[in-house]
Amino acid sequence: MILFYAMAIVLILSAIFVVTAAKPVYSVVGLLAHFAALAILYFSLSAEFLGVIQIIVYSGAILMLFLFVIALLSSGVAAFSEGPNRLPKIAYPAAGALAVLLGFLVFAAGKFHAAVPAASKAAVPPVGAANAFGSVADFGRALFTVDLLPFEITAFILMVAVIGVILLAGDATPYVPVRKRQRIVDQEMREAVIREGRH
Amino acid sequence: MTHQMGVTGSYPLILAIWLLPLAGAVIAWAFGPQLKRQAGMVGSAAIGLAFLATLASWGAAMQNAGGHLGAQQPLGSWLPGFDFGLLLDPLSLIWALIITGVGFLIHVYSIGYMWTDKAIARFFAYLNFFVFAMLTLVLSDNFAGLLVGWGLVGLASYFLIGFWFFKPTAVAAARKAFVINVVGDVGIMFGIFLIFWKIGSLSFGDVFANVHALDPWLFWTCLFLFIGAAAKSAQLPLHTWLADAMEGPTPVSALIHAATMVTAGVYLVARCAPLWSASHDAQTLVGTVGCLTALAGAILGVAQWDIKRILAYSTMSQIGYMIMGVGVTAYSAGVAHFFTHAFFKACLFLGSGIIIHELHDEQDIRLMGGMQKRTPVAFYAMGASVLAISGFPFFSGFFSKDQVIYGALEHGYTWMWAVGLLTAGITAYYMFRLFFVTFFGTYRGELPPESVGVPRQLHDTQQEPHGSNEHAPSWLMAAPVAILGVFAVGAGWIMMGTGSPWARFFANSFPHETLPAPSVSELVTSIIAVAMFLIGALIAYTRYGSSTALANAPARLKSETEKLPAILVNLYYFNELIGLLFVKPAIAIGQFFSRTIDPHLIDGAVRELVIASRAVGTFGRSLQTGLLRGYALIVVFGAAAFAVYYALEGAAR
Amino acid sequence: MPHADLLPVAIGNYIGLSLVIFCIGIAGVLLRRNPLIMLMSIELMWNAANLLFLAFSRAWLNNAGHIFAFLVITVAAAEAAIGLAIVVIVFRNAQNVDVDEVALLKG
Amino acid sequence: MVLTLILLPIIAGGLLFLLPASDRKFSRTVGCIVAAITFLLPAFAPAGGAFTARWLSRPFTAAFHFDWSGISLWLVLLLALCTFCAILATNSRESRTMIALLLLLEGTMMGVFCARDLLAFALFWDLMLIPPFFALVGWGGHRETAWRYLIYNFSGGLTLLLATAAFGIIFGSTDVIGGPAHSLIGGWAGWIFAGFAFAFAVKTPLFPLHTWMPATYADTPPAMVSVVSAVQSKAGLYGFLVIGLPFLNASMMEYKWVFIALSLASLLYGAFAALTQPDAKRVVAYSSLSHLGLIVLALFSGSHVAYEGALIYIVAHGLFSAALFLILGYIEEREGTRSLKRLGGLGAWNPKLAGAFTIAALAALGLPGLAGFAGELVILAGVLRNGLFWPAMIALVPIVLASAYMLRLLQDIINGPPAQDLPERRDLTLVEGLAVAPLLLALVLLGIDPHSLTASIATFIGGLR
Amino acid sequence: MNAAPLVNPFGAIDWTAVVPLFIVGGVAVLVLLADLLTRKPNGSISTGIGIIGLAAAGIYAARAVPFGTTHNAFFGGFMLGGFATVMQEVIVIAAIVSLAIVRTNRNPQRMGGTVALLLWATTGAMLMAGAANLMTIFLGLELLSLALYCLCALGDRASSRESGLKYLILSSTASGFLLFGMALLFGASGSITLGALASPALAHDPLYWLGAGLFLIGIAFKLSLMPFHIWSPDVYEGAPLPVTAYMSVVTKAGTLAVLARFIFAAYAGGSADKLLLPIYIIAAISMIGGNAAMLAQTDLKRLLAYSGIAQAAYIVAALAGGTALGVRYAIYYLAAYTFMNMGAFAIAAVASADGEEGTHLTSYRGLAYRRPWLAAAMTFFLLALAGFPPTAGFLGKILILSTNVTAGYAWLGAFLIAGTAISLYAYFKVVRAMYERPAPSHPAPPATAPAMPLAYVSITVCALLTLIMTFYPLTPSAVLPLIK
Repeated sequence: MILFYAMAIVLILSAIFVVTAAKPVYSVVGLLAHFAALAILYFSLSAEFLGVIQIIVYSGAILMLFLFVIALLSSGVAAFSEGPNRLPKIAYPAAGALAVLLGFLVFAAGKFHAAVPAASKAAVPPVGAANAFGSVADFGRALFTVDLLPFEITAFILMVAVIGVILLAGDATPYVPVRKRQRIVDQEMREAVIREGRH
Repeated sequence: MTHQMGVTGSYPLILAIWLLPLAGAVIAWAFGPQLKRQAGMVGSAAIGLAFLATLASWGAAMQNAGGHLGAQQPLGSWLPGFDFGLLLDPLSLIWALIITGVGFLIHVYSIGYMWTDKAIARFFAYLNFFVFAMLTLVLSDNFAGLLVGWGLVGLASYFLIGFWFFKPTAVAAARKAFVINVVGDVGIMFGIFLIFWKIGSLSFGDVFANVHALDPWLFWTCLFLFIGAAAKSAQLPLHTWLADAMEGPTPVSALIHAATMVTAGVYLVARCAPLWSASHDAQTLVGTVGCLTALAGAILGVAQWDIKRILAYSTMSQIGYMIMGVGVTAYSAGVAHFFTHAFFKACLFLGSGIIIHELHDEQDIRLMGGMQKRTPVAFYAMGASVLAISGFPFFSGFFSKDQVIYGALEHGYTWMWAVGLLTAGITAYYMFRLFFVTFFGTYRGELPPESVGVPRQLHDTQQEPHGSNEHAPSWLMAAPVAILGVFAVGAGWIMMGTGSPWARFFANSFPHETLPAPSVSELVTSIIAVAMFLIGALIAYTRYGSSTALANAPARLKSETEKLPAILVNLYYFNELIGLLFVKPAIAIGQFFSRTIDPHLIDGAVRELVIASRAVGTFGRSLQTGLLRGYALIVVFGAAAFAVYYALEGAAR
Repeated sequence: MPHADLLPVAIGNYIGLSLVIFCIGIAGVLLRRNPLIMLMSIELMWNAANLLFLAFSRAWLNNAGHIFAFLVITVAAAEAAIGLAIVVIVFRNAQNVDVDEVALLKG
Repeated sequence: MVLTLILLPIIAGGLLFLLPASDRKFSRTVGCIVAAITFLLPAFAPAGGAFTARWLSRPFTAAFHFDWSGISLWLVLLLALCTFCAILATNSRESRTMIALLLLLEGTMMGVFCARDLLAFALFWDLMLIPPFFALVGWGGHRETAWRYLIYNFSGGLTLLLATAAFGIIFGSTDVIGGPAHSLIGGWAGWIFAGFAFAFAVKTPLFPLHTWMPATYADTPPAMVSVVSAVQSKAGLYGFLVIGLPFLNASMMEYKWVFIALSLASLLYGAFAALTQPDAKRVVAYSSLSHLGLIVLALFSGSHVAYEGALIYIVAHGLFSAALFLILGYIEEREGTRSLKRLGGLGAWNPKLAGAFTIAALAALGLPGLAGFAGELVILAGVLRNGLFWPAMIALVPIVLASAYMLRLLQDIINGPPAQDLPERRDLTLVEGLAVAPLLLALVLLGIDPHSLTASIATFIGGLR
Repeated sequence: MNAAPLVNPFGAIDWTAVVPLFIVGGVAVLVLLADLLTRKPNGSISTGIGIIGLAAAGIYAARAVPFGTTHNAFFGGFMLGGFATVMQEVIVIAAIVSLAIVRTNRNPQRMGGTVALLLWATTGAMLMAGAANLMTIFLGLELLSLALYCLCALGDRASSRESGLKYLILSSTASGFLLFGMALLFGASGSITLGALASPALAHDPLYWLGAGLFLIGIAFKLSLMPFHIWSPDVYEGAPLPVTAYMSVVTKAGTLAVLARFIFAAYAGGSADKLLLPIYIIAAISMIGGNAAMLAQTDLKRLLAYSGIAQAAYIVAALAGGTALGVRYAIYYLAAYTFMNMGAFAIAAVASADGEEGTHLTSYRGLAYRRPWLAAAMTFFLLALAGFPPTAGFLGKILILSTNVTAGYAWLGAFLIAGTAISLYAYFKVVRAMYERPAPSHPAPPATAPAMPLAYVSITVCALLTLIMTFYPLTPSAVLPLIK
């Protein structure tokens, strides 16, 4: 219980840190903390396998990927800084929408206690046993029987990721700087409008 | 009496009467370019043959088999209730005789009158077509057919008034005549609808046998029918077109706007005698209108200078008499006046046509004078006709007019009797005025028009356009005038006395009433009428005919022109009133509709819809800022809305 | 509630926690202009869902939630790879790594 | 056989596009032959021959069911005749395209008038909008007008679609036109009626949905507009007649005062507006609004006599408006203007043109002896006979106005002194004359004897009760 | 369930059900191999193999499961029979046409990978068509989406990458909602099968409502119903033309299958009318808004994006009420939409000048005079989209309207009518541009016609089918026996 609340605080604070960090590298660090705390919560929910996966895949692989990209983009001539804010006022409506969203979600979720019927407590295998709920064996059996098809599909997904990234990375044509390009487009649009005769 | 119309069975000769003029019209129209002047012969021949056929049908029209009067020829049906047919009974016979007989004379006259006009074939096509239409009107045995004829004569009149269609005044006059006549058509139409609604049939026989089925709409039926009659017969307040109609060639004025078409209203009321006899209100209405028209027309006749317009107002006035006669149910008197009027008025018009011809299309009597020597035929014929119309004893008009005036008294309308007598005096005055100014004195045509009071512009527009100075054989025009003059003198003799041929002729046609003898006898009426005639003629003589008057005629005419009361010069402001009440509002409404409501209100509303849709589109476009966060924000907004709905709905369960 | 005793705390806490994290993730997507941080915020959102899956899985004693979370992680990895690749090709030569600079397409 | 009527013009029209655009003679010959066939077929076999093919069995029964017997026959004949005349009168730079469009229009409208199934009816209803649209876009680029025409009418087509769907669901079948009458009642009937009525009212048009019409009639090339105004505008009235009366009679009678009021508004509105238009074609356009309002009045009067009059007037109006627009087309082609202020005195040099114009205009103003009069008279007699005193009374006013605006049109163009600044042109050629002659002849014949028309509708009316 | 006995685990798996998926996925690998093995990269080989593979999968799918029988594979994770097969066919056809209109000579060296990605995307969409539990739904959706992110970003132009980025971020966010919703649904029902959602007890559970709401946000996003449509115009414009064409149909088809299943589950559980009301409302908004937004567009792809928004909303309207006939007509309209939309895109592909995607409306000006048949076909497709007869769009609208009337959603029908009226203007804007004579001062773009025989075949087939479907309504029961 204390664990949950502690982790909850960590999770929220780290999430806020991720979102508010000045530099992406800090965000990655925040995210790392977030994932670690999550993994701990997963363990407490008797999802040992998922906890491990969370650390390995998320923290180990995905976050590394982020770091690589940060390094890639900030290296060389390009300065890693932000340009002019074109939606400076977005914070207010965004905050409003978020408040509404969160408020009503929590409001509805708050009614949940009384709503869900109690399930049977029978046949609960002991936590920690080899065959127990959330164990690798339990997980694996489900993955290769009931949920075999989703598992197979992940193969395609990963293949898409691989081939897609290869193709994308192989694309060497430079991206024309936005503002310069913008002028050209604006010019074209104006001409088009004139030709159209304003309809 | 029973109201069965026509002896059952068919009488094909009516078809000949009816269709011969149409054939003439078609031939003249189709072969106009080839026929040229021969079209006049063809047209006259067609009418002449029709006249002969009418004469030959006399017996059939007079036959009376068990209450069925006249001869009948069915024609076919549109749908139940709309059955067509022709009927020749005494009433239609008398009209058909005038139409074809007087029509024939006018046709012959026209050959001479239109001799030099390039479009003479077209003229005869129209003229024959008119006769056909008029015969349709009077020969029809039902209201629908009558209405067809009613419309067609209006059309023919329109064509003939606008015959010189390059004259803007003629075009305008034609349009005016047609539109006012359509007002009348619509009135008749509505009367017909009422009849059809209440009786379910339109044939005269069925309707007159069930007059009481029309209650309580009987008066309204009569009223609507009379609107048609008033428009066609130029009764107040629908009279304004008649004077303008003088823009047409003079024979047209004689045939259509004097002898026949304008008397269609008289025919209608006479034909619907069973309706009028059953409705006292309708009698009062029609009698009053006729009486007032007679007076108003006569007064206007006093103030005119155009020879044809004087005759036009005279026609209006005389038709007022006829309408008054038939209106007060003195049917045979009204018809009698139609009969005599056809002769003397046609004669007057044709005579004036000779003068106009002689003077190369001059119509203003102030610019005439001394025509006695130049056009002797016209002088004598018109002289006889003037006497006839003024009610000189034993000329035709004397008999018929007295019958009408006395008829009003007989049916209890004393004031109409008085007004009728007064009008008789005025008639004598203006007719003799015309006569003296035109024929006596010296010719004033060489004087500058201003010196006799003729405004220059007016003068230029009022001429009839003829081509060259080439003249037709003079007998072509003289003979018809002379014949008509003879009839103008003698046509009334058949009406002399109580058991006259005229009375016997209509013995079975009209509802009979036994009336108490009025306080003033017929003889006294006649004497008063003659006195009125003498007074009127005397005043005219002292003003225009005496040697002192003739001596300084131009100056007199000029000063008189200037002194004419404005209300008479402007024809009681009727044209202005109609313009103000109907024409201008209609145009204003039309412009308001098409310039304001259509583009701004209705299209405006639709355009607002289009603009609104476009605004939605543009709004959507403005949301597409291209900025990723903006898009995300919109998605989140949507999500928030969803969350609100689902949270509330879910929590409510 | 199902198996309240199996959970360290009441299930509502998990729901609330994940909702908060989820919304923080949304806020990140909305407010940050750095595409990398946006991607990370999306990861936050997905992980919030994952947490919920696992909590419910435990509550219902149904390991379908585990499988689901596992697949989500897999997909997230693929998505991150592709996302980062696209970010790289978009911003490789750009002055600023900033999504506000990317607005060729609009209207 | 009935398919010939629909498909032959469509196929022929499509094939004409294969010809070079400069072609004139061949396409006109083909067009005339096709139109003549479509006229002669029903003329010589008035009993018709039904064609049926299954279409839908769910959610309601629908079939491709076509037939030309009954009332359809008259509209089919009118359409074929008007198309024939319009094709004969076509003589512009792009004759080939115009004739092809005319044939397409004919085929699609044949579909509307021959359809015995509501769905097929709706299908062709939308389809017939396209040829005029292209005619508007292609000739002089009257974009705004083209849009307005399309948007208004297509909106009508859509509500027609919705109503058809609802009708099919409620009734179980849409294969009903010409079948036994069965008046829908209940909550849906009103909505279904509203859908149909909106479509028909736009098409007719009825005030206040008419604003597409003056511009469309003014801007569409004369050959096309003669068919559009003469026949296409009748589609709505035909719809009221064959769909409204037998199947939605209850609703029609329920809302009859709304439509009577609207029809009277149309009558007066069109007449007043026509009085002041400076453009000759617009005068005729507004007069159409007025005239067609009369037919709507007849259809909602509930009087069988008025229905008979309505059919007479439908055909009559088709004939004289086709003739008027063709003749105005000739005049515009000759003088290059339609302005009543500029035109004048044509009668002096073009007597044949003037004669034809006069007959057509007189028919339009309801001259006794011509077909328009027969329609007017019978309609109003029927309307009053059903006790609608004031509507009949008010409907008389436009008749007077009609004479005023029609004479204005006629006289301003053919009478008066010849306009000095306009060229003198030749009179009607033989072909041009032949193009209007059948219309005028039919006007006269129907005016004298509309009995065959009333006989055919009498059987239809007999089936109503 | 956790203690499910391990008796013959593969018995209930039934591989035959997913053979079409694996054919498509496998052919993608084949394409990569072929691309690798050919010395000089040639796009035609890749597209050729892809089309053949898709056709094979399509034919197999049609023959595998007798129509009308519900075929349950992978423990309720994947369902065949019913509309799933038809949806798969639609997806396959759309994919084939998309491949047919690929300009193969543009980027030959990347063609193999592109085709493979497109095939995998198709796999994902086909999976969605049959997906019957939340997991397969999610995976199908993500497989489709991930491949599409790449495909979008793979275009030649700068805007392609931008579109890829926007699509990725927004779609992932939406997936977050979807996922969260799924988690809540799982929490409410204790199961990830859609069938479990049909329990009436759930109707009283706020968690279920919340989950359904968030789930539907994700669905609405993929269907691009307003206001969740915001991504699609930009992405459609930026993506390469064949990909846009593909997205416009396949994404919608797959998502609609999911939505249909969800709607059926919801109606089985009761109180679905209220549950789904927001979807119907945003469908109504989309009908008006999507069509109105078309008015302001000058780019054909953007215009068709908005058109797709409205068209998808029409199909949702057909599903409203959850009647069996409604699904039937939704499928009918989807098929019709596929043909008309793919036809329009195919024409855009053919008409655009070489090297530049001429999708701006100005480049269509005077097309009727340069390529009359192409313009005529385009007119036909646009008329079909507007619902003009004699096209499948017309009949489809009738059927949807009648469904609405039957199901008590006549107000949706009214919106449909209003939206269609607006759309007419927009579609005819294109038509008008094509039939306007080009201004002499503005020379027509060079009419280079690269050899794209397959595209022409596609146009012809689409046009014919759009026409024929008017007269012979192709319902699944009518078509599938023909293939067998």
